Amino acid sequence: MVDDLVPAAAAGGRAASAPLLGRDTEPTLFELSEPGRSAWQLRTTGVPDLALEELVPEAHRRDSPVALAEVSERDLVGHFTRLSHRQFSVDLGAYPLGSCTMKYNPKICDAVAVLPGLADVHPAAPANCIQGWLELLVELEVALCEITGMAAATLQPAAGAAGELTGLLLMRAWFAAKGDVRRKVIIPDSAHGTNPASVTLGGFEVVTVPSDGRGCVDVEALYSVLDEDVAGIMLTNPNTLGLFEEDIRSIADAVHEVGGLLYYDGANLNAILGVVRPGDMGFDIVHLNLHKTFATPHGGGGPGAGPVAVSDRLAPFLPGPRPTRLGDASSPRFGWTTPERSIGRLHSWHGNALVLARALTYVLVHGNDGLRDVARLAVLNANWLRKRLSSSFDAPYDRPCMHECVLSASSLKRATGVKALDVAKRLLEEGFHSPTVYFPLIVDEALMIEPTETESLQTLEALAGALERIVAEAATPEGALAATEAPHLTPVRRVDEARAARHLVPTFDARPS
Amino acid sequence: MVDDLVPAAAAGGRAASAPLLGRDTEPTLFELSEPGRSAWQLRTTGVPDLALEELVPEAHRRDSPVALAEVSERDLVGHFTRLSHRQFSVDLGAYPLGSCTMKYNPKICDAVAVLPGLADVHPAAPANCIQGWLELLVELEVALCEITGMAAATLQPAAGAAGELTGLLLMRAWFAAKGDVRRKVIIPDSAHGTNPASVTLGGFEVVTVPSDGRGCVDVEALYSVLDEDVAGIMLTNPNTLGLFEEDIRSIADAVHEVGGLLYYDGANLNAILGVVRPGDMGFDIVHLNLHKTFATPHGGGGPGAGPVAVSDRLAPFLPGPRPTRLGDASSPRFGWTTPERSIGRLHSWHGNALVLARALTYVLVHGNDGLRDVARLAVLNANWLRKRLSSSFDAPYDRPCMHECVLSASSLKRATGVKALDVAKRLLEEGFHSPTVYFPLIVDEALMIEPTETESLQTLEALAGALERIVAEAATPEGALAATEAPHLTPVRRVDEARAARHLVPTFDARPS
Amino acid sequence: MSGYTPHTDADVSSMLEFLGLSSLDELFSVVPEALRLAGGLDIPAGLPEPDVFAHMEDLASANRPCGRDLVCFAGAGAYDHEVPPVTRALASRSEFVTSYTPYQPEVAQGVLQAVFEFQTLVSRLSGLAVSNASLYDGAASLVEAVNLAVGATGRQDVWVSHGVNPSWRDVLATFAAGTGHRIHDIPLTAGSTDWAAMSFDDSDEPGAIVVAYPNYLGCLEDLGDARARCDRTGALLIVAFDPICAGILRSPGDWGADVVVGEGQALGMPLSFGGPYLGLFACTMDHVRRLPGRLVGETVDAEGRRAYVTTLRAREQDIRREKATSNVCTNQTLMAVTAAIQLGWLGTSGIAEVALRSARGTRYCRDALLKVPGVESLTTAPVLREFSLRLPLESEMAVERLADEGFLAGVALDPSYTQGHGDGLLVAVTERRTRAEIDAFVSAFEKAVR
Amino acid sequence: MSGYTPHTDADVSSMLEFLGLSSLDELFSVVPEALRLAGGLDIPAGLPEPDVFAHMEDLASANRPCGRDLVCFAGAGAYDHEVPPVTRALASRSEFVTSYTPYQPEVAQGVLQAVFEFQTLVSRLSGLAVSNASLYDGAASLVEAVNLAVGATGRQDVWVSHGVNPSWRDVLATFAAGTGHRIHDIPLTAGSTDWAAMSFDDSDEPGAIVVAYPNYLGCLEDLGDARARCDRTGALLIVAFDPICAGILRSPGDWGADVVVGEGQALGMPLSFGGPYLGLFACTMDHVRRLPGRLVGETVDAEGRRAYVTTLRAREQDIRREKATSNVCTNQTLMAVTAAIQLGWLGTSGIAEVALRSARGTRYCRDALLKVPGVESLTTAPVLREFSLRLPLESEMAVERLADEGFLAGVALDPSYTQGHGDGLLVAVTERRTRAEIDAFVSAFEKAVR
Ligand SMILES: Cc1ncc(COP(=O)(O)O)c(C=O)c1O
Ligand SMILES: Cc1ncc(COP(=O)(O)O)c(C=O)c1O
Repeated sequence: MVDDLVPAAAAGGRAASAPLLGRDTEPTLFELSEPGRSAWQLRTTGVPDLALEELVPEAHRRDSPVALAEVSERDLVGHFTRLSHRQFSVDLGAYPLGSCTMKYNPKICDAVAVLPGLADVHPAAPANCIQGWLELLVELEVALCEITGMAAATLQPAAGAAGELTGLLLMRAWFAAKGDVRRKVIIPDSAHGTNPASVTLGGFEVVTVPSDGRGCVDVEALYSVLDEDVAGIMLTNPNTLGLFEEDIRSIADAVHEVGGLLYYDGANLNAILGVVRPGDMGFDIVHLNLHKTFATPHGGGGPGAGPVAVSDRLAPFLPGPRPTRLGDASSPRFGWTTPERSIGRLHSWHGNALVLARALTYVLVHGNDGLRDVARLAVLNANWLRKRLSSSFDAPYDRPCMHECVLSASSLKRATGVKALDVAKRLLEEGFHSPTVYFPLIVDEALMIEPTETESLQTLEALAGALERIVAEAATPEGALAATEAPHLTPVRRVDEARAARHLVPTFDARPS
Repeated sequence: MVDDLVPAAAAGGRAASAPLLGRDTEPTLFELSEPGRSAWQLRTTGVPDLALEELVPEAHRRDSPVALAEVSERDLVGHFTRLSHRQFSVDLGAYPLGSCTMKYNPKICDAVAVLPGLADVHPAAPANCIQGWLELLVELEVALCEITGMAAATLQPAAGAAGELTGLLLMRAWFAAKGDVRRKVIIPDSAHGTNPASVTLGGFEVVTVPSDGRGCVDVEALYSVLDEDVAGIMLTNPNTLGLFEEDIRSIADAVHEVGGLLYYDGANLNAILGVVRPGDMGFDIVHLNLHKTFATPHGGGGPGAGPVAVSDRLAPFLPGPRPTRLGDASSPRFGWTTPERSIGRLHSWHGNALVLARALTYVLVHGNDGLRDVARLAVLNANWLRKRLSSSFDAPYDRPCMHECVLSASSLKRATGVKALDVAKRLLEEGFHSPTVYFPLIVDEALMIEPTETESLQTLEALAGALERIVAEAATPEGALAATEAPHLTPVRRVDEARAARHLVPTFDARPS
Repeated sequence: MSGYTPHTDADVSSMLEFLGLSSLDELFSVVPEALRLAGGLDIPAGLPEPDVFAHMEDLASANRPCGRDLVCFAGAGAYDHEVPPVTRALASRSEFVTSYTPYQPEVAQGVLQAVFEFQTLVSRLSGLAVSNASLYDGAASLVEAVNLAVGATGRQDVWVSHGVNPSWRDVLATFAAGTGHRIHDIPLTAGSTDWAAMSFDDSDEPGAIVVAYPNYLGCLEDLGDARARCDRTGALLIVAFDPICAGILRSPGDWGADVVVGEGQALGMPLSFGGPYLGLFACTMDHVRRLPGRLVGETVDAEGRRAYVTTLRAREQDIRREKATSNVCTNQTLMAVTAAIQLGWLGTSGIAEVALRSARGTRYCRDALLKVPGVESLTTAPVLREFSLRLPLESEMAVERLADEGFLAGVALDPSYTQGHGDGLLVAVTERRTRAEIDAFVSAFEKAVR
Repeated sequence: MSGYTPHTDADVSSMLEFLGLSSLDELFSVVPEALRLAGGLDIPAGLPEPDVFAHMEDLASANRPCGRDLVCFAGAGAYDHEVPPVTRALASRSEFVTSYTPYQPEVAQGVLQAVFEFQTLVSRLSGLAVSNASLYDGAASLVEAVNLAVGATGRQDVWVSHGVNPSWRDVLATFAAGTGHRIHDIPLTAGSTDWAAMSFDDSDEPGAIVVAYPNYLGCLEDLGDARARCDRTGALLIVAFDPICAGILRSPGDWGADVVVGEGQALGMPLSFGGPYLGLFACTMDHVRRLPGRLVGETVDAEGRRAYVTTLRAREQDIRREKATSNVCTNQTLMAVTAAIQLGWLGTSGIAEVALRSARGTRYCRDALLKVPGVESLTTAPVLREFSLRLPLESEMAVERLADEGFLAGVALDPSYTQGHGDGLLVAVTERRTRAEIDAFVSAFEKAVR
């Protein structure tokens, strides 16, 4: 470790790390710590203050306090404010990270999520204390079912991957209920990594089908693996190449033919909101990524919410307890019910409730018209970028895309040595987050660009301009070198990822001293 | 103007200005604007929608819409978030700006200020709808009177300068009521600029008295200008040199002797909280800067609050209406009253109410013990820095200071050409805000350093270290040059202030095209 | 010690040792013993944050805020306009909140640029070339405008329409005690300024004429007449405008105003029990050197990059001292930043829409209330977002009764607006009032005035 | 179009033209006509923000949040601990809220360092060397821990104390349907795990033993016994700990745990109707390559400057696909950042103080409630922040009655904890409960169970 680059690690009030003021390292909370300092303040309770010894038997007591950190509130604020200045975010600029749908997160949702009537409700409060929450969840479920074209949904899964596993467990329960043991689940080679991982955890075997030359599922190859041992298939549509699987109806028919189920990975639902519905395409199970399509912010990697909607026949298997409308329409009451053949509970409580409240807000503000515009403008933006950039990069599948486009830096790399990764790093210092790189795996030197509908034409022009400039610069040796050494202007320069794995330092205490 | 340095002025989503990503210029709202774009959303009311023509006679109607800016909510958020990344603040680091008391602003005060029960109250609501506010204001007034040692206070003045003028109008009214016309108000040469400006607006003439070699009011000079035409004297204590006027009691006696009044400029009250009170020193009128002493944040230059507390004899002249406790102690009611000989109203409503609520919160959290600690630790910090830095800079008044210390870069400038201003600019890129420079005017190349009590010893060490480094570097020609060219790492380099005045561009529309 | 001060006992000891002191008390040895507080302040000991928060919540709950329980029809300078979550979120970013006056422009471009944009927006709304960076509130702006006009004309007589907000006129009177300006009242007739009632001779020619647009009773004044009188006398025309109504009205600048002042609360600030609000101040380029308060200008940095800085500093108190154009130092910058954000959110179409919708609600509500038996209009001129009524009872009584019904009915008018009677009521209707709310209000009103 | 999408009509036209299209619909020409939605979605048209906000406020007001009206004595995995304004303010900074998984570390040092600090704090609290960057919630962490243990030992039989939160055990059972793990219950006796009741033979030796500390009924379990059984059988010891109680309890790592899981809600998250919460997961260095989810490590940048990055990525689904240790992708990073802030605020002394004060309140409340006629304890082991009672009536009935009196009395116990009766109640007392609140609760309780 190069510690002398942290000259003032204990300097609490020094805006050491604010990029506003240079490129110093921000000390950790532990380096800011000073014995005896504190920030906490707790309510005066008047409860008799028995000593610890009277409350906890010796065998269970810690020998010494757990050393967390000892900082003042002032230093705590300085530290985390400075850290926030070392972090790119949607609120700072365009974030065209393919597959992640980094759109603008409306501030109204933040305001909703802190309403005490939502945020301060205990999840185990009795039904008559939570009528508003139950109604909210039912309202969201109804909307999500309409949007996906399904019959019923569970809101419990905390993210997309949890939704996938839920879907696979539903498949499993469905076949088990029929006494039909099936082992295989088909996924295309372009699928997101969570799909195969979920298949394994669902107790199935992955059967991979290749994509064809047009970037869609190779239908012949698919037919060739379909048999009575196939529990189902997991697809995204548009797929991870941003392309619409035109043959989806035939695929659905063929899978249904052998008794299999179709699972829809909803990570790309943004592309088709209000235009076409998974249910109408023939899917039986659908998960939604509310943190993508419905703009509940990603929070640096979470929380999300991954509700799973299903067709009628699978509804009896949904996880419980489910929020349910009871009583008649004129005087609705809400309560919890558990479906007859429920696969069981998926979450400690009822899912990421405040994320769900944000998503409902988003749905209501947009409405049917607004949601359709979301899809249309997301697709418009992606196609505009695709066309504009097709002279700078390879376009492995040269046809209209949906909400994102996958380009390749393959020729660029061959000609100049500048890889997709270098393009990504150079773009960072042009004021944009980079696209997703090296995914999907089937495209060499992939750059997966998802502008989303909340970026303006002006932004797209600036983004395209920056990418074009990077490509143009790469033509000279100095330009190419600059790209491979980029970024230069960020709080840290290119980070040594290999070293992190080789010399693992997962905590401050693991640092070599 | 050097416009080609703003290549992407219309690029909404480009984090162009985020220093995180380099040093580009952030376009103005007007450059982000695109005709037809909008962000607003208003409540559905169901009110009949008459046309403008039916509502406003032609003579009063605008010919064309007022061109503000046309941006999406997303671009609005990007723009102002990026601007916030171009702004130093207390939350980012130490801000030892003398005379300004840039201490940590507790977050609890922000939480109080957004309570709907405070923030959404109409100022003209009838008394029975505002009992909480009235009680709050009375509670604050009582606390401020105790802290200053005075009898009654007005909370209306919106800042310190408004408080000063209020105080001078109180003096005027006091003498007028006695039929005693007096023209002169004495202020020391070290006084803050608002003091003389307020004196003029109060209808008095300024008489300046010099400071003596110890940095205090030259008592002999003061006595020599005291006569029956003197309405009073305005003093800060500790004064703007951070020094305590030890002779304050004699001064008070002398001024009172000629029938004059003593006005206390409370900008430096932080130094003496709970240790000594203006009232006990003999002052008749005191203003407080709640945004300094009581940590209501400065907001980039305001809002503040400048309550004025007075001794008993001046209470009948206070501005009205005043929040007042009515009824008996057992069932208190609150209402408005106007003092008998009130000088009149000072604010459109009742002063900067939410700032006042923050200040009360601060007072209650600290209490008598905490407020005294504020003063003690502020003074401790300032003296520590003073002593530590006295070998690097000139110490024009080499004796213990109170909450701030004034040093001079006079020798440094003579030896190296590096001025106080250069030191200030270099310090910016060391991760600190700079001290106040060139104030008070009586000290050559003044550096006025007020660390405040919320900075830790570690921060003081880092700050002192940075200043010492700057001085040491100045010894070499390259170092001196670097200082005079500083800062290098900030979002913009040294700003051309002269040009701004010479070619005045006070709005976007005034830019030469 | 609180969580805000970081000093550990060890820190304190080591620092005292460095200073050669043995106690914190010794730091104050320069303070004469006799003056020092024995026994500490007579205020309670510090309480932990949660206790204090509970106390503040108690106080808050003893108020009736506008909202669902108390639907707001009050205005008189403080309006219940929409403040969206986005404005609140951006304006509360701590870089804006916890910074000081931008004395070091290199690290204050955020606030400086936001204020520059604010100045541009106010300039466009007011129709005048220059806006400052804010003053305390509308009243303070009026005081400064009068000071400017007196300074520019050398005349201390100022004529102020009775249609200017009465509390602003009170503040003007308070400060005139210091400056010695002579303030004259121009009465209203049926709610409009009675220009003919101005009378002066050569010895007291006006330095300024002040008129509000719309005025306190909501009426649109004849600014043409005001301008003509200024032209005749050499007085400056000071217009107290409303920045929301400016979205559809001809701008004061267009009418020929020399100075425009206004209350900016409606531009994104909650009602806040009256503050912090935002004093707007704009003038023609002729008067820029008399402009009170801070002014941000565009310039360049050492590398030629666009940059912003406070400028024409020689006007200000810290440099010019007793000869400064004003004593203002701390102003309302955060509110100016808030207004810039809110005006960015409203934009060209939004500001017009808010004004239009307010006018529609006002028309709808006024028409209905004027049908209530015993209720009459006090004015004849067109109104926009506010209107005045004569009630068949004490207006304070009406307000209290309607508060019991869940409505803040308006603001009781000073008897000077109703020939000495306390039966005048000023009612405001913003774009936030729904038809259902207005209908319910009208019904409650009928009962309350019966 | 909403204020979130910036496209003007002109933009749309020019973009379509660039693409050679004549309408937005044409963008979807690849979608078979028959599949396309005719007539749009059957959901209402979009509403303006203020209308939607009013609707959400309506829903919120149909709940009874914990606070002044409903004093919280409920726990069962969701606790009413202090969340100070400073934690809320910092955790809601938009850079943390609106960023994605830190795939580009050069512009994500903020989140990465905060998570690195979180990992360190969890490691210190749990007493184990490695913590991941978070999982969905306590239940998810338990599932992953069991998967890890099965993978590490190659044994699919897992013994889980009945003292582990029943909903976590439900979740474990749900997921075991996929993995095929065999989950066995270890019963409680008087609230403590009855280790002697574990019985297995060579064919079903345990891959893991899972125990909670404190357990669901609040009791401190004998982890020494659990560790000894693991030593004998080669099973991994998984401890479900509580991060607040860990402030005073011997750490699970100290007791010999191999994996520690927990629910992190108590570290700065509001009750939130159950989510988003925070799954805590720590293990010994031996198992780091089986760690589920993201892990941040320290490294250097190209100039040797300290930097952070997600590491050991080869474990994760995006690289290892069907062979990944877990399928988790999106986790609960923002909650991890929140917990780092909250733990920074609490610090060494604060975490102990919260735990101690909770224990004091629990003792005081429990002693008083056990004096109420007809109320009995279900447990004998020492308790810390939570305790269980047998009531003389249905516990659901008691909870409803007490809600009417302004108390959320606790959580009704599953009959499996009370020999099939529905009269068990789980009561939690945090450091936020005052003596006055507890006294009032006890009085109300007396009436309610009568
Ligand atoms: C195509 C696809 N499927 C599934 C997922 C997993 O969703 P989550 O991250 O919410 O678990 C993602 C997330 O990036 C994805 O892009
Ligand atoms: C000594 C002194 N007096 C008066 C003032 C004026 O206070 P305000 O800025 O609140 O008007 C200041 C402000 O900087 C000051 O430092």
